[in-house]
Amino acid sequence: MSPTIVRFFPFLMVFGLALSIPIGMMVLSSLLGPRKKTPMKMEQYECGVPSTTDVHRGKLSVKFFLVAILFLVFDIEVVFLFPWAVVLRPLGMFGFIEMGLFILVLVAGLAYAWKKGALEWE
Amino acid sequence: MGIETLFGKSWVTARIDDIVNWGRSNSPWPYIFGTACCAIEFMSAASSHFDIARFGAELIRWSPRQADVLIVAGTISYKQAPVLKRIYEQMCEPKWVIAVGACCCTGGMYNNYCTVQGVAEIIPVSMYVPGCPPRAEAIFDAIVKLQGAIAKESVLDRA
Amino acid sequence: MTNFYGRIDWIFLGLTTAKAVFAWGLTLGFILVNIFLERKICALIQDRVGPNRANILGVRLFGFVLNFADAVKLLFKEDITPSFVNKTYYLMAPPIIMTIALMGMSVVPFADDLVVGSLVIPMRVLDLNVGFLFILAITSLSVYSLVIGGFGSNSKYPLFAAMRSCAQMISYEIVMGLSLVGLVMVYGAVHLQRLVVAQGEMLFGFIPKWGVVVQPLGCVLFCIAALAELNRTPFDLPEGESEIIGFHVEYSSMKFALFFMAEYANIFVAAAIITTLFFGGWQLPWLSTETIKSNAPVVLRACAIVALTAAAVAAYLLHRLYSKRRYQWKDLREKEGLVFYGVLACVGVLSIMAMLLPGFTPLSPIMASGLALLLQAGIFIVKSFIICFIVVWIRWTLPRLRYDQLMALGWKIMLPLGIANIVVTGIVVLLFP
Amino acid sequence: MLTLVELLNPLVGGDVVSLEETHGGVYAAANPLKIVGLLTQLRDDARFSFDMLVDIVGVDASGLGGVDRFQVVYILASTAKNFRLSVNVRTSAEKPEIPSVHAVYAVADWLEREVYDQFGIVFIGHPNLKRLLNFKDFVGHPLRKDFPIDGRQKVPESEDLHDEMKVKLERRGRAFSSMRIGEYGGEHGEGEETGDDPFIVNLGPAHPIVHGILRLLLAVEGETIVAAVPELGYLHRGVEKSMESGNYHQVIPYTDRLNYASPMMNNIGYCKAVEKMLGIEISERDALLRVILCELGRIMDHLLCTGPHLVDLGALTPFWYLFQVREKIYDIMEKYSGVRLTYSCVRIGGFPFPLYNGFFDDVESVLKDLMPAIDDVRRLVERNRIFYDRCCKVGAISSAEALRHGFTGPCLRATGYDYDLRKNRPYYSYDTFDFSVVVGTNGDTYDRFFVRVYEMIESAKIIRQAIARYKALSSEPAALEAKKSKGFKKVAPPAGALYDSSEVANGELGYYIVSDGSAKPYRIKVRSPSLCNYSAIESMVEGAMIADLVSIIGSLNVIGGEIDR
Repeated sequence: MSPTIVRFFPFLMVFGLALSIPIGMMVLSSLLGPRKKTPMKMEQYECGVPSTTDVHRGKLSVKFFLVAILFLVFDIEVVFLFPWAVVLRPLGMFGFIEMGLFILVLVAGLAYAWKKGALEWE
Repeated sequence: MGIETLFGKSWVTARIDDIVNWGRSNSPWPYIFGTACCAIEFMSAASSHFDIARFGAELIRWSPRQADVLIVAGTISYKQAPVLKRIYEQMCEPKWVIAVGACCCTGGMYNNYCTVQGVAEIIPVSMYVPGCPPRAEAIFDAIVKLQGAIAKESVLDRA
Repeated sequence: MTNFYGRIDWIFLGLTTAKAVFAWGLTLGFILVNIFLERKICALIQDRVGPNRANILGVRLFGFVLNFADAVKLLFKEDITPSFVNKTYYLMAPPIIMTIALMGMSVVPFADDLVVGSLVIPMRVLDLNVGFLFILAITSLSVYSLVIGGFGSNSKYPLFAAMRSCAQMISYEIVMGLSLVGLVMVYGAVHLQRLVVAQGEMLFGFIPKWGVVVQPLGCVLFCIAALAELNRTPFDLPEGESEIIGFHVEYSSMKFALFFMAEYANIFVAAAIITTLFFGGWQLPWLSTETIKSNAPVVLRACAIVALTAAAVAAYLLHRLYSKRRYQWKDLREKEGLVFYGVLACVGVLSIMAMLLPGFTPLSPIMASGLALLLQAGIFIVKSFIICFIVVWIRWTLPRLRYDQLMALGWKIMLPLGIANIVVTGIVVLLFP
Repeated sequence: MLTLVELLNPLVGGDVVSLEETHGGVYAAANPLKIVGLLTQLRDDARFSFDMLVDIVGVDASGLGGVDRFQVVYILASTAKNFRLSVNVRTSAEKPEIPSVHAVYAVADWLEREVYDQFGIVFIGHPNLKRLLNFKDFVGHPLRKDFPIDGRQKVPESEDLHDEMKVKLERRGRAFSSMRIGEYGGEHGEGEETGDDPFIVNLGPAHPIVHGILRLLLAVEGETIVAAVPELGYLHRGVEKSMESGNYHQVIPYTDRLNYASPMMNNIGYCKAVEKMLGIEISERDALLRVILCELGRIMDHLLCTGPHLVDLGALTPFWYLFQVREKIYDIMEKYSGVRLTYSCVRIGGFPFPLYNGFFDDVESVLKDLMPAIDDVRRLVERNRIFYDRCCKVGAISSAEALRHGFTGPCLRATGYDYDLRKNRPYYSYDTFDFSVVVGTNGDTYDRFFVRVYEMIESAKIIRQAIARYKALSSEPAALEAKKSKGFKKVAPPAGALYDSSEVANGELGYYIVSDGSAKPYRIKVRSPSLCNYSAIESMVEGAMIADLVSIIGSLNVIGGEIDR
């Protein structure tokens, strides 16, 4: 076995165990209990009225792409911040000012997005 | 049909029945199909004064897939009937129906062109609660009686 | 610290499994506790009695037994997979969220390392040196479950919920990350155990250097973001019952139960993480592991006295409760008190024995370590429990936010605050090293 | 100042055919073809300024004699001048057609649809003349006298409402694809591109916020509602048809179940109308008792509105606090009438039973409990930022718009318009009580909520005063005026028609009663405040978010029994 696998073996084992618990529950419940399929039971629930238009017709936007892109930008910022935060003290003021510039750029980005109305959800 | 019915009519099935029925009778999650005055009395039943939570029925599910007991509280008009039918059909087994109130049981005082004369026309009813509207205690009585009825069921019945 | 990573060490794997059983047993147990809390606290707040009928041979445990009834019922409920769903996604969603809850709990240290001879056993299931980042990574996965479940259901209300939850959870993910940067700056570590050890130090000699003390704003931001990630009121939009009924509308039986359980498991996991990061984890304030070990007899006696007093108070309260009862059920429930009194009597006897033990025999180092372990795990559970309590309390107090308000809170208030927190923390850390 | 009759006299011979004043009300007959012009004139002429259409009543007059079979009565109110006027037009059985007045009064849209549904009278020019209460494929018109009361018709499936939605979306320049499930292959939207069609989602009737009786088909974009199509009638119980089958006293139980949140106010409103028709003056003691019951009912109703409104917003706990007070009122009423909810405890001419000993003490204790409950709830929500954000500027409506939609009661007063029948058209000497009319400023959900909260406090004030006056009356126990008269079955008002209204918790509850002189009511039309308040729902929710819809419906206090009857 390659050393990487060995190294992560405990993790994989724990993950496998963790996955087996819910899957085991689902399998158990699918074996137990009564079964009675009726055509109406197999229809979508929409407040007791037959669902007439298709789910995938029409637009359901929550400005989703904007949110996703903003998320990417800022989440990556967070990722960059963590290593810096660990070595904040050794790096000292120099590191702080460097990172301050980085944060400043991102804050400017946030301000821009805000101004442009990317943060309006009305 | 689940594997719990494999044992047929035997001692094992009887013990499984005990456990399953204990679970089912103690946690009857209701779906409230409340339309009229009886729904207000159902609110009373849920209020602090009476507290339906005591019977394990506080967790009102608004999705029929997760509910066990369909509580039909209030007048059902012919316009409403297909909706009720659909909700009932979409509930997962095992399911029970409590018809609360005179209108729901028999049409009550609305013996006219638009009111269903008893929901039994549309869906099977397990418990009838008379009254216009029935008191909260009467609703509890129906729940307790239903629990008793559930305790007498067998997993074979619903296979 | 002993490094186990060279080869597959079966003792190590066995220990890992044992710890996993403990940590997950705790998580699963806390699902029951949290549901019980939810029911009882709401009953308390709303002047109600709460569930009190379900019983096993008359024992009701104040309604706790109802959880088992629910579990049995859900297990034996018809399990449908509607024909209109996208089966892969639909079936994938429930296990994901539960697995994530369990994995999240796997890196949280629940006690100080146990030293047995030359062997150092870390008291967490997985000893990751980036535990911190692992938590952020694994919790951010739970959005997949909601989105896949909602989208795969091919039904309108779940689709709504999926969209809502996706936007909500990724937005608060950022705040969650940002609020922790300050913490890392202060302690200079991302290793959870080292974070907790660092929190055992004292500020000015008498204030425990807990995360909440050095990072109050970070703590508040993290807790709010955690609530949002948990989808709890006031952020319960994905399952806002009165609006869109929830992302799990089309799920029944155990599949629904897994969502339901995962919600409560996640509350505990979040509480454990908040405890670890901001409330000193397993640290007893002013009592380090060394102090406990060197004064083991005193600590043991003190614990025994506390347990004895608690048992006595509990017995008195129970007595008052039962003597007030006016109704006669004429069934086994009448005898319920005996069970409680029995348990309390056992606790009393055990604590008296514990009190007398140091008189007969000196405590060995292993026993002292064990005592420290028990005490620390206990305090960890108590801290987590209190946070669970608060989370449940909030639910019965606050209304729900609207979608746009939720996003505005995340992006326009909490994100700038999080950044400001980092800058201020950086300055303070550098100026006052 | 000239009276209404004097003002209207010049119009007689023109649009107005005749004019009479009976039972203290002004009743005019008009030419059906000129009704639009007449109503426009009455609305716009500053001398009349009839700014509100209270109700449109259809009557099948085939049993009353006369040439034309159908009557349609427009009941108008001038809130500024405090006038009331009923305009009666007739139309023949062969060609029952009347021009639509929906352009004059917005509320006429639904009211005309109801008349069309129940009587088959066609309103020419109505944009959407569909059935309102009965289902689409219903055959016949139930309130016609020749329709059998048990003419039941089954309905196989709920209507899809696509026709209305299509029109609405097209009016906004949006496309509506009525593509049904399974009409195109695959799960992932193969088939033609849809562009930016809004998402169609159905809300109700089996949905927690719509109380089981309303249905809305929504077109949404993200969370924002582009268009909404409401559908009513899921609780249509044929009350008005059933009312015609009994005698006047047998109507009382039906009134209980109109607004089941505050039944006694409906009882009292009905009895008041019949008494007015009979010319009966009830004793002062009974009047005071009715005031007490009315205000108790108002408290009950507002408790039931505010609590569930908060539940809909996600704040679950206040409901339980408020319901405890309601439970106490139940107890009192149960002691008095023997029933917890549907009391029927009022009779034409008085009351059926004497008060029990200690009634006033019980009422006083309820009032004592009310204030802490209200305070608890106010502490939880009044300065709660989330509640404020969820409610403020949500579902706001201006006074003018509210009047066009026939808003009354708390919903109208929340817009800042001071109109309360208890003050403006006092009955039971309400004008002598010291209480203030609570008004809001913005007409939004927040105002509607707090108008209700503060009205409870005002009601408590009125009850205290009424109790003091009642006790100051002679010490003998309450007399049974109605029983003494032994007139239970002989109630037979003189032939004619009358509209009488009272201020109930939701607004103006009116009864239009037509009598043919027999002991059975010929026609009773209930003017339901909820229907008119709900009629503005489309314009209120469009542009709002789904979460706002929850808040709006909760604050309008839509009672199904009253809307659908």
